[in-house]
Amino acid sequence: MPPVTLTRRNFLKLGAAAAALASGACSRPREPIVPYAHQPEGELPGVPRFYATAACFVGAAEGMLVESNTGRPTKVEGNTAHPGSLGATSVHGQASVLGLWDPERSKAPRRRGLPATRGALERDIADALARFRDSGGEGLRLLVRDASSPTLLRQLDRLVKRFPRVRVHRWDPLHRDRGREGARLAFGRPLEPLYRLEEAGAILSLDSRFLDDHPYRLNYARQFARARTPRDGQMCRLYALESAPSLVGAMADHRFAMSVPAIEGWLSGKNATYDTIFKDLRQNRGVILAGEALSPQAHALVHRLNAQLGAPVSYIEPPREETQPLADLVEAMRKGAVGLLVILEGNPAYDAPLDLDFGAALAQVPLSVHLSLYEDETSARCTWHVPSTHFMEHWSDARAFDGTAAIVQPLIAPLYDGVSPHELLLLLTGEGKGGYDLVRETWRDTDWDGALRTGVIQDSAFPASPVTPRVSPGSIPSQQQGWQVRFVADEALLDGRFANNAWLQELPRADSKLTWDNAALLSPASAKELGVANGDLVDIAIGERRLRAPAWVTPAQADASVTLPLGYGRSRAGAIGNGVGFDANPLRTRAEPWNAGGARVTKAPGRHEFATTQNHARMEGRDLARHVDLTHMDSFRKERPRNSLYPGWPYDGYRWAMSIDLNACIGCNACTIACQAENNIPTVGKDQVIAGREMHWIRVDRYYEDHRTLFQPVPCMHCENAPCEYVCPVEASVHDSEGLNVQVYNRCVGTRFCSQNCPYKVRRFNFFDHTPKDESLKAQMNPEVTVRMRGVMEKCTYCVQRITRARIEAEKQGRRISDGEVITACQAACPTNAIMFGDLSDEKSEINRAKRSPLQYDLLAELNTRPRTSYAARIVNRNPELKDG
Amino acid sequence: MADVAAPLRRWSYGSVSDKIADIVLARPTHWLWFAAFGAASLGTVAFVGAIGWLFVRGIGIWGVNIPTAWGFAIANFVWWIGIGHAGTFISAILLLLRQRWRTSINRFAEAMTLFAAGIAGIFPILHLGRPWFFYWLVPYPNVMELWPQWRSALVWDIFAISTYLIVSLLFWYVGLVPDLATLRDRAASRAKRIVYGLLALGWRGEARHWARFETVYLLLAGLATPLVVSVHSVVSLDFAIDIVPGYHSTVFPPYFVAGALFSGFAMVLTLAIPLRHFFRLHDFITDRHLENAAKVLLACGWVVAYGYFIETFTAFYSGDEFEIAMVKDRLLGFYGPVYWTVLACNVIAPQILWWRPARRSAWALFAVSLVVNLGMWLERVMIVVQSMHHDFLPSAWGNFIPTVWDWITFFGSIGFFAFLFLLFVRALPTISIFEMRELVMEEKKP
Amino acid sequence: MAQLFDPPAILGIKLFLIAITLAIAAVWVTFYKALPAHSGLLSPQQPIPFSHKHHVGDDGIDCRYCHWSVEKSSFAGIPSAQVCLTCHSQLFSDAPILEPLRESARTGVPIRWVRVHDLPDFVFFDHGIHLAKGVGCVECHGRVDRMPRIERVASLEMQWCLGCHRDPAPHLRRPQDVFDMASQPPRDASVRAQLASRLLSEQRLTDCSTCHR
Amino acid sequence: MSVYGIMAEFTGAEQLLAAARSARAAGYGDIEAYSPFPIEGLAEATGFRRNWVAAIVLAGGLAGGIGGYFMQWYSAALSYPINSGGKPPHSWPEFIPVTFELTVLVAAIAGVAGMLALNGLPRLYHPVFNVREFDLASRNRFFLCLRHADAEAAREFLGGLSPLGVWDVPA
Repeated sequence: MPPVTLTRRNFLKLGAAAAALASGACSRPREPIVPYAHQPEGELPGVPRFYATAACFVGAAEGMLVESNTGRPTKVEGNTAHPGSLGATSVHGQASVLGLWDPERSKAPRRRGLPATRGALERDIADALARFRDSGGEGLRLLVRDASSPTLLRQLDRLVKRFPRVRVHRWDPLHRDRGREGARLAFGRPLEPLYRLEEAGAILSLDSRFLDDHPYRLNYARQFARARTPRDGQMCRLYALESAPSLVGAMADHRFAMSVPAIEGWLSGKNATYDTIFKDLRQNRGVILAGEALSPQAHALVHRLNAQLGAPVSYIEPPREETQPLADLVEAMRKGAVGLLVILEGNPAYDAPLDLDFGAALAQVPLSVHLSLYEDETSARCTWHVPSTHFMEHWSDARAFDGTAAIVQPLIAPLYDGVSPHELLLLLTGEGKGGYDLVRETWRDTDWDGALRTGVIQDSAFPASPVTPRVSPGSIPSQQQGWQVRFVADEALLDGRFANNAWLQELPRADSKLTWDNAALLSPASAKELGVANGDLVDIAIGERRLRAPAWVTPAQADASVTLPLGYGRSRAGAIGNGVGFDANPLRTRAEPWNAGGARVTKAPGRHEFATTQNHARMEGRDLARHVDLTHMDSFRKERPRNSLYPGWPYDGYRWAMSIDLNACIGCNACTIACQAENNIPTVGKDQVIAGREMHWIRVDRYYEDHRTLFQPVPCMHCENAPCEYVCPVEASVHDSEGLNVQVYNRCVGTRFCSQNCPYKVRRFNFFDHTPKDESLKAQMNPEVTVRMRGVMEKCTYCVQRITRARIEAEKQGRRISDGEVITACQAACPTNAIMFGDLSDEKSEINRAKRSPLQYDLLAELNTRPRTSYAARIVNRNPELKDG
Repeated sequence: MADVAAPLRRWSYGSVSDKIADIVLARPTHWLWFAAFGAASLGTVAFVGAIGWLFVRGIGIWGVNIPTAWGFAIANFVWWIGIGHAGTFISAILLLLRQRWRTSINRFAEAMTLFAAGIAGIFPILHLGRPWFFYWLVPYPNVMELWPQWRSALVWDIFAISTYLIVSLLFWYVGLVPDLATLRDRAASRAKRIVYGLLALGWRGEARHWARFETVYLLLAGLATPLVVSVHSVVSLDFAIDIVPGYHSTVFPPYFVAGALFSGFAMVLTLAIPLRHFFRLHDFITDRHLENAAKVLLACGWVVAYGYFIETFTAFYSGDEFEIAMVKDRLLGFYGPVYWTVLACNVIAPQILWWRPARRSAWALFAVSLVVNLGMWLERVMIVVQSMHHDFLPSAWGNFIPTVWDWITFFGSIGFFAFLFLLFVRALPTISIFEMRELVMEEKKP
Repeated sequence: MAQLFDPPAILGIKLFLIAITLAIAAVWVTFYKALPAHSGLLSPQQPIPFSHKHHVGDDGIDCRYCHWSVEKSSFAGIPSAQVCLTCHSQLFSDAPILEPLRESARTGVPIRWVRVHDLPDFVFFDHGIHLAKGVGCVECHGRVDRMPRIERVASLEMQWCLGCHRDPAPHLRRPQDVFDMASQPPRDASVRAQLASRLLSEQRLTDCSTCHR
Repeated sequence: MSVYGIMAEFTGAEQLLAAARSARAAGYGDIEAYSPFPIEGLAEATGFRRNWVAAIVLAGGLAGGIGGYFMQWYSAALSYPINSGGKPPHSWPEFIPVTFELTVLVAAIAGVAGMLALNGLPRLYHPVFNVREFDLASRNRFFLCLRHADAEAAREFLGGLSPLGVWDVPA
């Protein structure tokens, strides 16, 4: 056969092939630099600026400093000077910045659902007003959610002057009318009790949620933590009687899960427990707090008991507000007596009491205007929807619970074509001013610049009035017995106003660790009785009103009673909030806003899949979240660090470390969401949470042990012998010279070996691409932190960006970073200062003081990972004379 | 024991050469081969498809999560690499031990090793969050001035696996060269002659060449012997150097190597039995061969059983609360059924091989081998997943539920393996021809 | 049996193998050349043909006049249209090449300069600290005062950064020299040591967390 | 025409071995024997002395092992020492696996490369292939080739060994 020979053509073919291989190359896209056309005064690109402002979430103002990066509000911090914050923030404060950037906010006015101009709105209102002029405003009605803004009150006065017969109504689904009514019974005036928990030697909480959703929660939390720090063997003791799981109950030394009638019964009826507890209260300067679910009479009784105890409480008098209840409004609407209804925020069509049927009545109103951030259920039923500006976009003012006023100042021009409540009111009062002028005018004779700088207006708190309660408040009305239905504001979504906030939706609820859902909470005994388990559906019926909801079993719930969190089952909240959970309002009436008796609860067919971030509630006898009796603190055992085969690594610079005080932690989740905001942590959605892929860098573990609920925040431990590091094949997880366990995202290839070998399972992995796609959401990102791509591991960094900023500033001035100069996001947000962070190499530092505490311990110390993050055990202060609870 | 090569007395140099060479060169292909090849091709397509989707969407399409961040990918990797071991064991260790019966099965066993190890090598890369950066695990001078982190067992893996692949390939290819020369000289079509001619490197069987050839062949066997032990030991270190109960165990290296041989020999039988059936190789792969393999299988089975026992025992003996909790969960927890299936497949089923007729019945062996393959895969899954889902902090506990993509990837990899093996059967001599000639000569000796 | 391959065929095979090798090398080189550090676009066209040579070299304007935040911030600062117009409302006030500038000032629409020194988003560089420690502008940006059109002189690759972070001493200038284009790092070893003594440890300077977060 | 050598064909290994021995005894210096499988002692019979393969493998192994350990030490302790899990930069116990693997790898590659090199392979063109019957060398025939010998005498000599045939191998 002829042998293979090389021809010229074959050879050229080969050459061509080679050339083809040689082609093809890639490069990063080129970015432009965009300078300012007109440089803003004092703006320094790359250096964040902080502006003091305030916002109301639970009926009173929470002061805050908002971080702005080249004009973009990106992060909320607390305001130390503000009594409603004391430097801390609530989960809602933290999440509000995401609300600002929510791409689903309403963007333009709508008339009967169709896009319209503000001019048209002004014409419509002007025409209506023309009709009212001679009737003195007959048929002109206002509906407001909360009227704590002095400027708003001032405007309302003006309005009344202009239209004497105008009526202003108020509806807040989280109202505190029963407390007010109780005060009126006791003192003849609607006073507000201002407790000085710090001074209390013992606290009896009667279903009061003073750490959960009380207007003064951050302040109370701080005071409570102080009262709970042992001083010469003494510390405040907490008794909690509660009808629904709450942070208060979780912190209690003696906790009794009782339905509301049971609590009121307990309060009037004398029994052994009652006597023992009151003995303690009398001896140790005790104080009693009553919750909104209790009847006014019970509140009045509590006021009297406090007076008898000489409890540390003073009473303040808020300015009398000239508002009428929602019921009168609805009646007028039905009669067709309302010509123009202006609704300033709130969502009554969704959350007004069922028996009022607000939605139907609204149809009777010829011209209705609804101002709100979102085009929601109420907007859909009104003639006009007007987009409201976010509180970071407008001028206003607000009062803290104690009356201290603060200026709400904008950080950014309105993103969309919205107006503030004040600006909308201007259309009625007919003043030609802007929001700024209005507010400025309200505080004419105060140090305006100082107010803006400090975030508070000096000496604006309500004066405390010395009062003594009347003798007989009248007996407590007996309530319907049988199954009780308890309504509570959801700790994350409140009344539903945060339904479209992904951070809050995915925030694990303190007790249930549920995300993206509310649930009908049942006690284990009741669940057994009904034969339901987590996720089974139950039918709840009160008279003709009925509701089907998935059940969740928690030991913190009272027997024969079901708790229904409000704020869910929204139909027009937005893509994130729509259809999440169930709406409990259909069971809620005017008469029984918080607790309804005589309910029927039965098992229903079908199941619901919950997304919880913690599948196992018990510690299995492991020494994880440790606690010790106040009387046996010296018996606390500590693990000594063991020796290692290798010599230890020398650290001769800063040595960063963290200490978490389980005795102070109330499990409020502020740290979790503050971290999320600071570190560009994505939300992953319900299905991914179910798959076990949530991203929170600091999670709050919750364990049940006998009668106790234990919280344990778990961030990265920054172990000196980090198991995650030596298994990483590419040096993406390594230690830096200051002892930080750093994750180098751009080096990570995603073997997930580190997470496999992390005994604390604090590492989080980007199983999918979670980077923000929407320009608006991109604007919220913290420019100091890398946005992680798909396939990369991430975790707590001790806020390395903050450490770096402090180090650079210190190095520029040729000094060391001083103690307290670096504050991590979680630490800053914590209302109880449970989180301590600092430099171990500085002998006098706070962190060293904390680490010297005899109650300090390392988590899983026997593994000898030498964590830089350590814990201080929780202290339990049980009443020796009280066996149960 | 009767000589395994006895039937060879019927054969001559020429006939034996023709018989084996013709499987490749002449013999018309059996329709079953096409059927099998079609199925295997489908599997391959599925495999490639699943990988494509994985690269588009990310690791999230699998069931992995926190805490169980490793799932099928790693289990498949360990399983495949284990299967590879039998090939090297047969060709290297049995060669050193002068086991003549190895001669007729080492060639395809080595091929099996190559394909299995090759497929195993794919999984760690698929399993990366950012697979396009896999080369960062390899040391090379770069503008970041960074190197692999030598303390990581994954880097050890990279070196172990690639060394294993390369050495196995060399061993296999060196053994092939003389046979390629045979094919070159016997092929009818010119194309075939050229291809085999190139591969044969101009081998002409000169005496000095043979001498050097034999030396290097023997030395390669000597090198492959510690290598094969080291590879699965290193793989086991992926787990053993961790601190997580269920991973952190000193028994792992020997236990993994035994498990590897166990699954490997099972796979050898799974392949050998149909092979000799369809290509009428009963004179070369005799019942004695099968019986010996069966005995090895039984022995390995017992070592593995010992592994299971000692693991459980040490857990309780150590008194470590986490170890004990892990074992309890393994026996009675969410993944309990997996554990009991593993015991049934790997400990109970092989016991039938104590019975001689079972060892000599091809179909019984075939069945047992399949069961053991399944059992060993489940064992890998159990170790990788179950140890993780309940570790130190109960708050972090969770379950791994495989998704459809996990399954497609796994079965796809099997399809791809079959695809490669079927091609090999048709392209290269499945039995070492020159070594068979040696046997024939020895048999002819008076 | 006849020869299967004759010498020319064997030559062909050898040539083919060589061709393959060359092809691979070619691919590698083109890829390497395409890396940002080596790509040809070191000195791109800008919307306005701004000359640092003229402004810095000839007019002797201080860096900080335009890049005003360079000492205080991580970002050096790019002058706003107004800053340019402080002079150019008098000088060349009607030069056509400055039209984009005037338009920007008029309309408030910023000029989009092409970024020449572009670090990846996962690298966090701070101008302020480098200046404070004596790393002069020239060190990274080269003799800007000789550049009619701004160009990149450093690769900005990690190894380039490390080169200095591992051995900073030879790259440090006296505080008063950092903005001086012509200045040189002091020769005197003791001065060098004194400058270097103000730095953190090499360990710290080469920590991953120094530049990546 | 010039000849590469004179070649004789045999049917069995024994004959070839015998033939080789007698050829050597007859004083032929340059003998080549071809067989379809390795035959004990044949190489020596054709005057094969030193077998370097083992030495090459050893050298490769040493190079791989030492080089491997050095690479790890250099990169981890010298080039960029990084604190990984608190272990010292030069944590030798963890350098052992890679060192071992590289020892084996380089040894194996060196061995095979060495074998091919010493055998002068690959060599696709070789004069012996010019002999038509030679293709049976890879099946069942055994060949002996005498080189650089007086052609006439060689034919004579080989013919005396009762081969199947004797051929000239054209260069």
